[in-house]
Amino acid sequence: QAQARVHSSIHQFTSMCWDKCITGTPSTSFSRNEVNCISNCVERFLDTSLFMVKKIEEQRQQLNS
Amino acid sequence: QAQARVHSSIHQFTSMCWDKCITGTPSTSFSRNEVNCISNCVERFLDTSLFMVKKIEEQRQQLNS
Amino acid sequence: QAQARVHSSIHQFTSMCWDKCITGTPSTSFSRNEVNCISNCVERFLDTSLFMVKKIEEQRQQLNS
Amino acid sequence: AQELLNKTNEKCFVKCVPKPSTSLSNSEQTCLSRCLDRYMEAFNIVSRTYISRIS
Amino acid sequence: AQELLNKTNEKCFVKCVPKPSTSLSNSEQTCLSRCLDRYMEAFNIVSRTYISRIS
Amino acid sequence: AQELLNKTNEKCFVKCVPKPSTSLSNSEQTCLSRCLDRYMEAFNIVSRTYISRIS
Repeated sequence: QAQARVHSSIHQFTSMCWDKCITGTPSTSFSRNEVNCISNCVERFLDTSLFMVKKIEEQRQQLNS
Repeated sequence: QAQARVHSSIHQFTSMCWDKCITGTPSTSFSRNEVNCISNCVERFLDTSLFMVKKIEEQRQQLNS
Repeated sequence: QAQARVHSSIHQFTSMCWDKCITGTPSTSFSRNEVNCISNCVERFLDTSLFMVKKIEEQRQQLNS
Repeated sequence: AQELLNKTNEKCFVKCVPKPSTSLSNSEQTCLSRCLDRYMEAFNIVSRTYISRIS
Repeated sequence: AQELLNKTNEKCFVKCVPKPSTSLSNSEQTCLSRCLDRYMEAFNIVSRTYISRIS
Repeated sequence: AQELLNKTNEKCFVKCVPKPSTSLSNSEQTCLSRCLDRYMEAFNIVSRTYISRIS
């Protein structure tokens, strides 16, 4: 089940990062920029998820103090 | 189950009305216009659903008469 | 179950070809162009699916030879 | 039929009510009414084309 | 709550990180933080409006 | 693999066949063929990046 979740995330990230990074007509190979964009897109999306959880935790602690 | 349907509608409307009403970079608070747009968006979408059902009913009755 | 898959494809194609072919405000009837576009959209999407499967098969055979 | 109606509502609301205000205007209602008929027609064209292709 | 968080992450990443680079910049973090608060607020406005309509 | 193929077909059809006509032209086929390879490559980059991050 954890594996199914990883699989489904990979599909979601591929779709999302394709739309963000591949704006022109597909070529015979990716440019260096396109490869970096896709890889950074995955990394920064994971950073974003962690950042959001941290913010929510901070707000929860401020409410409780 | 009815509660699950309400929940899922709220998620769908939030996503749809966010895309319609929040076009710029998020600010520290919503403008009056943005709040009204979100609230009107929900109301008019529900109006639209009722309007469509009414139209379909009218067409069905014309076919049967 | 095969029927459910056909139904779900028809919904998917209607949504996709509507977005591709109907760009203006809806009129009292479709233009000839719009009808042709919708019908060609379904046909070419099915062609695309077959084309992709053929390409994947070709690549698999090149790897195995 | 519920799925078709949900999809129609979504597509037509996006197209016909770009800036939701305090009520549906007459021109928005006209647009919605035509959009409903056209989406159903598109669904029929797609069905015919697809069924004839896979038959 | 998981579903709301997933949707918020998606919407805010698309809006606030148009060109992903090697780290989240300060301005991207500011945008994400505001976007989180605004998406939650939008969710509350939608909930209130919808619940009061169907009650 | 079916899910990846469905997604590839959708993304590449939208990109490579903007105005569907009575057959797939040569340039559309070239675009589809490259798009298939690039989407698979993007899938591999995403997989590598994600797996190495969560490992």
